[in-house]
Amino acid sequence: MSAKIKKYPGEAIKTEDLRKGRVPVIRWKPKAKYAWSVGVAMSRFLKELKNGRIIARKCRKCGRILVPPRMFCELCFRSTDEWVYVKDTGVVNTYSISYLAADARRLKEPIIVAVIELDGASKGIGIFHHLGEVKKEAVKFGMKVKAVWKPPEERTGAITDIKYFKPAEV
Amino acid sequence: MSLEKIGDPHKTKHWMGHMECDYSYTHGIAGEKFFKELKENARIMGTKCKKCGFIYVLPRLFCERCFERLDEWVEASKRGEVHTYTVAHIDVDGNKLKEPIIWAMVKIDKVHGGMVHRLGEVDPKDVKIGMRVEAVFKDKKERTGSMLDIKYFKPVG
Amino acid sequence: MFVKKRVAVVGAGLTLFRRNLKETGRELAYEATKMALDSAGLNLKDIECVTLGTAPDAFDGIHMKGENLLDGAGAWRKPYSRVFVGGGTGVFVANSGWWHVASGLFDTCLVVAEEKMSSCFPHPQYAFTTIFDPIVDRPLGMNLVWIFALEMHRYMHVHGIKKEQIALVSVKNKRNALDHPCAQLPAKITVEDVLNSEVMVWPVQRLDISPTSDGAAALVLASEDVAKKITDDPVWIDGVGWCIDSTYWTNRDLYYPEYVECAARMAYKMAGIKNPPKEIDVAEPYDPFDYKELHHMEGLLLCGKGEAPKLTEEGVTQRDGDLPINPSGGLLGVGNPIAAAGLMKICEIFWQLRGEAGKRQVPGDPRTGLAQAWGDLMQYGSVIVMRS
Amino acid sequence: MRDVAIVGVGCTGFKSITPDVSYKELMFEAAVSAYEDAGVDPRRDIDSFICCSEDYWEGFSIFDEFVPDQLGAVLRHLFTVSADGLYGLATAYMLIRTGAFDTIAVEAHSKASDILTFTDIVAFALDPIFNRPLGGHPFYVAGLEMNRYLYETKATKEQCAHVVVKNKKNALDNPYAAHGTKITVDDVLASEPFFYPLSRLDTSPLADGCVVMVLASESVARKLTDTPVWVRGVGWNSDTPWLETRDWGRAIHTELAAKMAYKMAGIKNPRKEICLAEIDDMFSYKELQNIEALEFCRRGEAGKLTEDGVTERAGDLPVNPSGGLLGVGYSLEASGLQKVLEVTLQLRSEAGKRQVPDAETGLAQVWRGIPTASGAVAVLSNKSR
Repeated sequence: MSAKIKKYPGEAIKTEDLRKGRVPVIRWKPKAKYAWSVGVAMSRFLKELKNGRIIARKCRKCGRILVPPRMFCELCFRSTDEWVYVKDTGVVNTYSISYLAADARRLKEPIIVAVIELDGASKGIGIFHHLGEVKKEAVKFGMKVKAVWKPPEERTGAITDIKYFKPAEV
Repeated sequence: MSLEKIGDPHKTKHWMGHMECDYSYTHGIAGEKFFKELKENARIMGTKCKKCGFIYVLPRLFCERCFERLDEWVEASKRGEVHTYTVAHIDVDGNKLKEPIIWAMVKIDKVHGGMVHRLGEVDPKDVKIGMRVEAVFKDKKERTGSMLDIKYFKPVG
Repeated sequence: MFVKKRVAVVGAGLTLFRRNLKETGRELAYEATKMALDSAGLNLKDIECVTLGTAPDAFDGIHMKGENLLDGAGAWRKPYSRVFVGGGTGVFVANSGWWHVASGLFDTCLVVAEEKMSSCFPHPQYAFTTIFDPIVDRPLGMNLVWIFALEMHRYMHVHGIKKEQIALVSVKNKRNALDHPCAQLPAKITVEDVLNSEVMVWPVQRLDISPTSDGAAALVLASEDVAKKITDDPVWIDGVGWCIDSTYWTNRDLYYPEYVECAARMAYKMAGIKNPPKEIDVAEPYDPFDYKELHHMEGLLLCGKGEAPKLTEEGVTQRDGDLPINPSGGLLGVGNPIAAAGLMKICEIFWQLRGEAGKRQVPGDPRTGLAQAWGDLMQYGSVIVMRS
Repeated sequence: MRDVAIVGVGCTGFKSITPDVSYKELMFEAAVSAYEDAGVDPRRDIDSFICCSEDYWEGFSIFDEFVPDQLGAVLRHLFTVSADGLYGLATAYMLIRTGAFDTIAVEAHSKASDILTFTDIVAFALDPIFNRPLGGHPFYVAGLEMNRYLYETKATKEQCAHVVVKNKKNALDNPYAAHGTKITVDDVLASEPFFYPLSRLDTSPLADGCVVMVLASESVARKLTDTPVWVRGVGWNSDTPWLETRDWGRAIHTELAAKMAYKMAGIKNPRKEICLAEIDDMFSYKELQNIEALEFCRRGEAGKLTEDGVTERAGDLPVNPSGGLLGVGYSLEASGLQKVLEVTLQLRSEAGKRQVPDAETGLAQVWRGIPTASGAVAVLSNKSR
């Protein structure tokens, strides 16, 4: 059948024609605003970030220490049991070098982002963050890194209270 | 359930955010012709299904009932009757409107369907289901090819 | 697993895939649906129910867009619902069609997928910023390509895979797409072209990525009794599978898609497949990025972990190879209107197993095919196994 | 044919605001109680999980990403149905009927209090080309529908107000309900006109909450519980999404969904065979319109039945004994599942002060809200076939 069909439907238009208003369109920007309840686990996590610390939850059944923290262990399906501080150091599990900003703008100086397995959390438990004070050529898998915090007065209780992770002195 | 809860109301925390992108919707195949006629000639166009005879206003590319492709265009009347109406007293933010808005489903004469639009030049108390109304267009130079090219429907004798 | 009723695909339809199409979403859905009905020789009144797959509302720019699209999907005054598993939706929607019929509730079902990403303007990338956790991810300026680059890099690192090997996928799929009448980015390119293309987020370069697209696809499904009255060449859905991994993507090792394996095992068990590489004749794994084809071949157990690049180098995955992979041209070549792209893969397997794929036909009378899609935060696998 | 039963239910209860928990913690709470009620371990015993949600209710694109962990579904089989939880129940029913699945969990929730711009989001569901550019508060669609319904059936605003009074009163006996209270018909009629003839108190207030249910095939259900509630029929349907060609006076989707569910359940005379019904009442007139669409009476009679007290809890046909959406709260995609929950509790004789005596067969029905013309129906019974 596929071979028998001569013309497939669809009327293509050029992006440039859309940009220049040559194709009639209706424009809209929705108002879609939210104030998400942060909840038990993440409220504490954000509060501790403001204090310059990273906190995790531990499940006593499987023994895992979980960041970001949650009030449930997804593998054992039970409540997690206790709060545990983990270190603000860790190793690079994987990284990428971005020439694209979040809004798809082209960057001259790339942003380096990584998954960082935190010391004190269970094996493989990491968080996402930026790397800084490092040349892109110097980043390596397994590299030791350490959080660079904003000064206490600038912290707001957000993941951005950590500016980035930089190579740790060995 | 969680082994810990938040008991102190000061400790409940919210995180603000949004999902607001810009959108640009093409009129589509049927819509493009409809809006062109509305804008340039102040005509209300519909499409007719050859199979079931249904005349769609607003026009469609296809018959939703029998799935025929609709390529027969017909000009519809500017007049119709109020099939149902409502008087809105609040705006989208829930604030009381100074002037209430009268919304109506207007069944256009001799076709199926019609338009959901505003009524004008009438007091809310005088609106009745079954009332005859007519589309009032903006001036040609103000028309942009949108539903707003019709200002509202007004009563006719 | 005992399944009550065997379910067949009896018709398929597809629109062009393009960066921008003029049709509205429902008009696109109509075009694909109409073609699928026509190809099965059926009318809308022959259809008992409809299932729709479409990815985030933030593309088309309509809240509850399944409701808006329903007339285009042929669902006027019929049982109709929408399933949604991110990028996995295109294959998953056929799985949902399968259970509508396999349950015995319905004898015929339309399966429709639509995406009009171009409504999000100037670029659909903006919509992607809303797929991330607002507390731990969005404040860091998340970009979709960042996280896939993280996954690709991890995969390359664990197995010692080179970019040259991965680029072969892009070269193959874009070339396969030259034979696809709906394709958006068919091209004859070389490995060097891929390696020299603009670096977006290392290791991801411009030619490693599929485009954003508008498009729609549709299938007609029928129960065994009804299918045999409609066609002499039904293609059977013998296995369906789906699986999701944890939301906490930074707590997982991204080098291997365990959730794809879990979904594949579900589908293989249902289809009675014991040795996938031997029993699968043609496969359409999800390839929004070139490395994903390799990643998914491994997750689908079509080869061992880390072995897919070698198979690709050896030409095994070419259309005339032992295990043709993405003979359609895949998302890299045909385009990526998310849910429609996944369903396009099932259309391709349908045509391949009926011997109707024309210039794209893989040789040797393929009897068993597979399609797979991937979605959410690198955590969803959906799989379908089909036989002629 | 393979029978399907509800074997476990869990619910957080409904509240106008839940600032102390995240949506994940809310879902976890309902899931734990549902699995406990069913006596199952989700990590082992549930063959597939179904989550029911729409992205803009949550503030996330692809909300499916954010659900597996708190439901026990990591590296297991889960998917999202973009619809009310009642569609999720129908989907679970189909999956079990295929023979390939024995146990399914269905989840639906509302964290409506997280949404700051609720009406703007409803407006974002209007057709972007033909309806949305006209602006306005989108509930005008309900005003249009109510006016036509009253016109065609000769039902009155007073009769609609009776629905509000009844449902808010019923909710007083429901510990899960957020909006129970004692008011009079005059209170409803005196409330501000929003979209004439629709007034403020004709409209369901929003609520947060989560419902999780476990469904099982007959053989598994009999092992798990002594009080299975059998799903005897499901139906769902849609009229046109176009405002311009839909039937403004009737709920066509309810009529067609009911026909499907009744046929499956073998129900010939709903009024005689169904003991209680949880019916969509997002707006007061919807309850009347849907009672008629469900064939409990002829068109134009539902208002009179309500005035006569037939739909009170002690009446001949109790409608919304839970308090309905007007009394419990409109909980987005959890609305239908809240209705199934009430019917299940009634059929298990666990409805406390709300218990309808000798209830054997019940019905739940839901509408997907403005601007849709879609909805679903389920017929449940505590007697097996």
